Amino acid sequence: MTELIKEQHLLDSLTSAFKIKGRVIRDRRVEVFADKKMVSGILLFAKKQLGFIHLAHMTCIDWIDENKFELIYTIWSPIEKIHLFVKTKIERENPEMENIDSIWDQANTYEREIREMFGIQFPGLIGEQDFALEDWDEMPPMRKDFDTKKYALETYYQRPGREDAKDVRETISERSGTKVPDFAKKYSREK
Amino acid sequence: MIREKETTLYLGPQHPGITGNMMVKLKVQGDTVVKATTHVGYLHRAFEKLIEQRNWLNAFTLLCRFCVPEPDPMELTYARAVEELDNREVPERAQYIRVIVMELARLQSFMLWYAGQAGSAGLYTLGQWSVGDRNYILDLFEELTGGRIYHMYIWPGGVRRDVTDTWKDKVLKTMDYLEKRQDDYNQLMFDNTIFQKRAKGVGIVPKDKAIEWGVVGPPLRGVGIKSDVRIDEPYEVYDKLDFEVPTAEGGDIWARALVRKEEFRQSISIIRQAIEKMPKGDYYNKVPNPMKWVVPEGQAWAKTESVRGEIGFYVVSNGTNKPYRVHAKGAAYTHGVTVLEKILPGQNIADISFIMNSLGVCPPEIER
Amino acid sequence: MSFIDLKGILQPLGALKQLGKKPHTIQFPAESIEASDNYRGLHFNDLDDCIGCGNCSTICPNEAIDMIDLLNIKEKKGDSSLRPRIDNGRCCWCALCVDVCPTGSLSLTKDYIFVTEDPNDFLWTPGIDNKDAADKISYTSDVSTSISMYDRVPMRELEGKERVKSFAEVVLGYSEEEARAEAQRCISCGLCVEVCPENMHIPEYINAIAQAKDKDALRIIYDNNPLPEMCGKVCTRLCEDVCAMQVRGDAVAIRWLKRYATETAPTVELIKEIVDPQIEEPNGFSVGIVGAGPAGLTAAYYLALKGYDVTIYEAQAHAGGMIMYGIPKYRFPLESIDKQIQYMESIGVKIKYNTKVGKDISFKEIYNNNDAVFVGIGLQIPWNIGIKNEDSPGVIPAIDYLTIINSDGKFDVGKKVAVIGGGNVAIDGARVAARYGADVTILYRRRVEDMPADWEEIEGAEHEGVKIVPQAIPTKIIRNKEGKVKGVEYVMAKMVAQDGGRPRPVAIEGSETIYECDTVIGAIGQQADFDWLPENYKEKVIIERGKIQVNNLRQTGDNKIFAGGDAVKFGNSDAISAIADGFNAVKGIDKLLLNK
Amino acid sequence: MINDKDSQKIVDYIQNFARKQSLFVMAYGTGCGAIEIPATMTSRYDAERFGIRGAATPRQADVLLITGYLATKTLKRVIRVYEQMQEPKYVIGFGSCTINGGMYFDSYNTINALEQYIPVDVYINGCMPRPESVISGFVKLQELIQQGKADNGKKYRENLEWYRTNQKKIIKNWKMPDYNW
Repeated sequence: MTELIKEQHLLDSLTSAFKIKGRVIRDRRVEVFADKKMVSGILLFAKKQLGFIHLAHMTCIDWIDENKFELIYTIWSPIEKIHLFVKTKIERENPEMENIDSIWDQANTYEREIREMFGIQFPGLIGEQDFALEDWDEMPPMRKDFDTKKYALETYYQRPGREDAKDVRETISERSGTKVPDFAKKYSREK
Repeated sequence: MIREKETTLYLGPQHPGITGNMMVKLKVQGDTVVKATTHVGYLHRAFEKLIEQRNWLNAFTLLCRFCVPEPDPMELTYARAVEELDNREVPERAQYIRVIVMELARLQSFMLWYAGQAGSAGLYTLGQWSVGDRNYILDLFEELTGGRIYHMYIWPGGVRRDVTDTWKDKVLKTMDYLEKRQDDYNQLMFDNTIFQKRAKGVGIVPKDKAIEWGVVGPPLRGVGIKSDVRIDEPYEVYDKLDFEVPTAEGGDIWARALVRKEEFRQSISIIRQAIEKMPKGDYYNKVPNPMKWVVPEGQAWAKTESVRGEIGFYVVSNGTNKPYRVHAKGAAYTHGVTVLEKILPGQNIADISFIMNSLGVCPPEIER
Repeated sequence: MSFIDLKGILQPLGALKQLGKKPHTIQFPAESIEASDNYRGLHFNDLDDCIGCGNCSTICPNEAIDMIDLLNIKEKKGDSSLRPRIDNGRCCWCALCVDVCPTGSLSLTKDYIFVTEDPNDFLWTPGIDNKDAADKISYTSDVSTSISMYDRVPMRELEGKERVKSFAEVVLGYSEEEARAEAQRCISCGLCVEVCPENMHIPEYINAIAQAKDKDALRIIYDNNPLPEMCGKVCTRLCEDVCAMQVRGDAVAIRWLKRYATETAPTVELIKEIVDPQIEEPNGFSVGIVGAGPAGLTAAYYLALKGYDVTIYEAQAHAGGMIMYGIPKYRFPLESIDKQIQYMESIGVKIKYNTKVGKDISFKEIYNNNDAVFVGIGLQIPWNIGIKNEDSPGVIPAIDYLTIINSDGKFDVGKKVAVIGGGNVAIDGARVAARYGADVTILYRRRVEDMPADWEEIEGAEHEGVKIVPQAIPTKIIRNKEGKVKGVEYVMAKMVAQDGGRPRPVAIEGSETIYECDTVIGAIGQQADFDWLPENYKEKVIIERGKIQVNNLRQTGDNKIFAGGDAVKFGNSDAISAIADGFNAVKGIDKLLLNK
Repeated sequence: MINDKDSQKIVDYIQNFARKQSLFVMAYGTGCGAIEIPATMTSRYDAERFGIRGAATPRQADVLLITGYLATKTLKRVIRVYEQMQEPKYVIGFGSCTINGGMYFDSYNTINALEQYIPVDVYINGCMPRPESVISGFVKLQELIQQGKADNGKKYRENLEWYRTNQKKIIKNWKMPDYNW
């Protein structure tokens, strides 16, 4: 493996400027973890000072067990040819995040989508409330606690005729007259 | 000059002249656009949610449906992200096969583009030719993968089936044929006054704003910026192949068309090289039983150059047999919303689908 | 650019040169392009090859495949009798179902046109609704293209030359990594459960191992098998014969995985901690058990858990029965048995050693002092080989030989040994003799592939230098002057096919051969000893052809007497069947005493 | 004018013959299946031979091709388009996802069975159907038209209530003009 001098240098300049933690993942990949208040500062600094002019993508992950949303900003420097991931975690209750569409115009689209799919508010965000959905009154669908299958089964017509389907494992159990104990059932085949 | 009243006009969702449904809400004065707002969601299938319900392997069947005209880059990008998480090596032969498939996909997508770009300028003959000839590439795909449009061929670890020598010969023959045919296409398109007059100076992406707005792929190369994932961050075996990344100046539809015209040539050349250099060996590094395949915890970002520009997949694993989160960002995501909204004001209504075709706007890729 | 661009107007007219060309349009319907050889069209299922494992249904990302019961398929072992039905309104022709099909019965065809007015027509059963599509098959998977994992993770073993030097365990066991990899191969269909006499929860514990939950795996195993360590080492593993993977590849190493799971608990305390047995309050009933073999121990364990007062009467100085005395220590070490017995005792099972029923204690006493009796005596008396001079010194039944060796006794087999028989006991005898430095030859009436012994055992024996002479029928023992064994005379046999049975060996005249040897070990089976059972009980407990008759709950003619193990006419004569007998007898006793 | 049964039959025959020979397809690619439409329409498969060609607006179209899954947002527009079409009109469901949800069966945003919302004359199976399949579907539709069995618009009119109930179950904000003829 080649020495990651460029990457390490980038990380150093970011960590010294902002007192944040980060790591070099591999060549061309550097990530930093920041507090949500610092994100726009880091992005602006990276764009203006370090040449990360391209916002490659922006996404959100719902860490429901931690009760946090993680926002990830992926930016790219065409000169250094490095991807920098700026990651931040925000509370899941009444989530709110700084709007960065003044830094990158295109961030507007991402933020509208995240607002719709995860319910994160971006104060000052221009654009209609609906992005891909229309008249959606359930919980934001990309949240982990939204069960799409259950919703689909309840909402949409299910064509009949498949009720006679059998589970192989259960058929075998029945035929051999045994029962799988309850604590073992979670290891049975998924269906 | 008569001041005309501002009118609201809805372009779409019923077929705006591109590959998919979307709606552009226009404020127009006469036939000049004053303001454009993109509305998407007519093709929203909740892919990212559905992938979370599938396991690592059978999620890949969904991916090719992300963007219909060019399904393969999605499969490849996902596969690469998963391979990075799983530390899975891909045999070299598989990498060559992947490159060939990618370039064939690019070619067939270019041929659709020829039809769409010319069709939206009223040149219907070209559509009959290029889409008709596109079937020869689809035949190649069918023979290799078993599917015409949706190949579901590139998956984590390699590819699903090996290529045969007869298939390689057929590819080479098809390439010879297409190379000749492209001259015919170009004669109809680039030598045509109608096309020239409509394309030059229309739909200009300003050079200084391009990266800011998130322009990628041929539209970015159309403003003179040499940017291509295949050279910026070489994946598979692109660094072992010799090819040019064409650029053009101007940022208008004409410049983008010139870029694509040259890329068509480059793709043919890449395929020829890849077929020649393809080594013998394995084509697949078998993953474990897909129902029990657990990918180690982590996050990975992979990107690929599709015909519309870079496509990126952000894949998150929490160490179970299902992806925790998969986020896909296609080129159309920015082209179809931010860029389109920015460059439409001042344009003619009649040019809108012309511009959208040239930007490579693909609605299913925007809303997924 | 000038206003009139003549070139730009004339150039496109070049298209006219295409006029004379032959169009590539397909003349429908007279002409049609055949789909490629690899095309993913409608499904086809070879109903005879399909075993109904349901792997296709599990992988399907769209839940398009149902397993349904087709009446025309009879129930058979290793076949769930279910067959896939495809909902074509869900299918996306990804062909993952074909690629995971372990048997290769499912494939896709070149047919793809499916047009109808009625949307309910799209539910169809491949192989039944398109019987004639068998010759249009296009997309298939073979062992190399399938994503099923056909290759077993090899088990590490001692070298053949190393093995014969001692009684150290031959099989070294899976490492964690190997076990995970092997467990991942299992497709969790559960076809194996049915053939296991004890119906162990095989898919569940294998899946637990695959998910790195070894402790859960052990708990699941102990749910209906209290002697997993023994089963993990010496089980006859009927399950692996019907494994879905075995159709085209190697069966999942179910036995070795069980063994791996038991290794997570090397001490009695750990077993107790992991299994966490829930012992119910004493219910006031007592049960006497004759024989501390696998059947007796199993019955004792589950009875004790249910709050019965259990006492086992064992004739030998050590519990375990045939697994203690009949199985050589290189397959099943003494510590393992001890651990299992200690664990049993720790939950309240009482074992009285050196107590032979009928001698040290009368059966009547046990019968009268307990609310129920379980008889698990096993088979101790070897059958005679049935040839001349069988009573000569130097001829020893394998089971006696093994018992002597396992009780730390000495028996000199000399330099050359002939073993007669082809079962596991014969192989055990041969391999033990090999460990004493003897040159061993097995004489078996039929072909090697007919041998009832485990293929792994046969292979193991061969690696250790044991020679196998198949199709050899012993005719007499040759004595020397002192009347001791000098050799065996045998004739070669040819296999004659017979109606409704396996081929029969028929002696070839004039092919008599003499194999010179010092010892002949006979291993052609054993029978039970019922001398201890008083006549008045024998009237009720029906014994037929040397075996006790029982019902499903292992109840004999006498309501209070239950029986199990090899001495019972139920299932196979192996340890896992004995465990099943013990387990089911507990249900019977529950029913008798608690009416549950 | 014509009131005896036999001459009505002849008129019907001619009418149906004429109808089946010119099927104007509403150019509304609703899902990914639309990608095979260009291939069907162009030189190799050349569907225009069968009188199949595109129409830009619903008023001029005979056939509504539902080329795949329908997002609820699109369903609303499709109903609108369908209601604007003149009789006789026909609907072809295209691909698995119109039949029983296809690969999007568990998606919160796509409907499963098309015939619950608008009547469907012919279903073409496939994901996606090849051009040959598409042509077969049209040929089937032509047969039905010739036999006089394709009366999609009538079915919709007569069961409007039932269709409306189903539609409104999915479309939460029903702000559409009434269906009138």
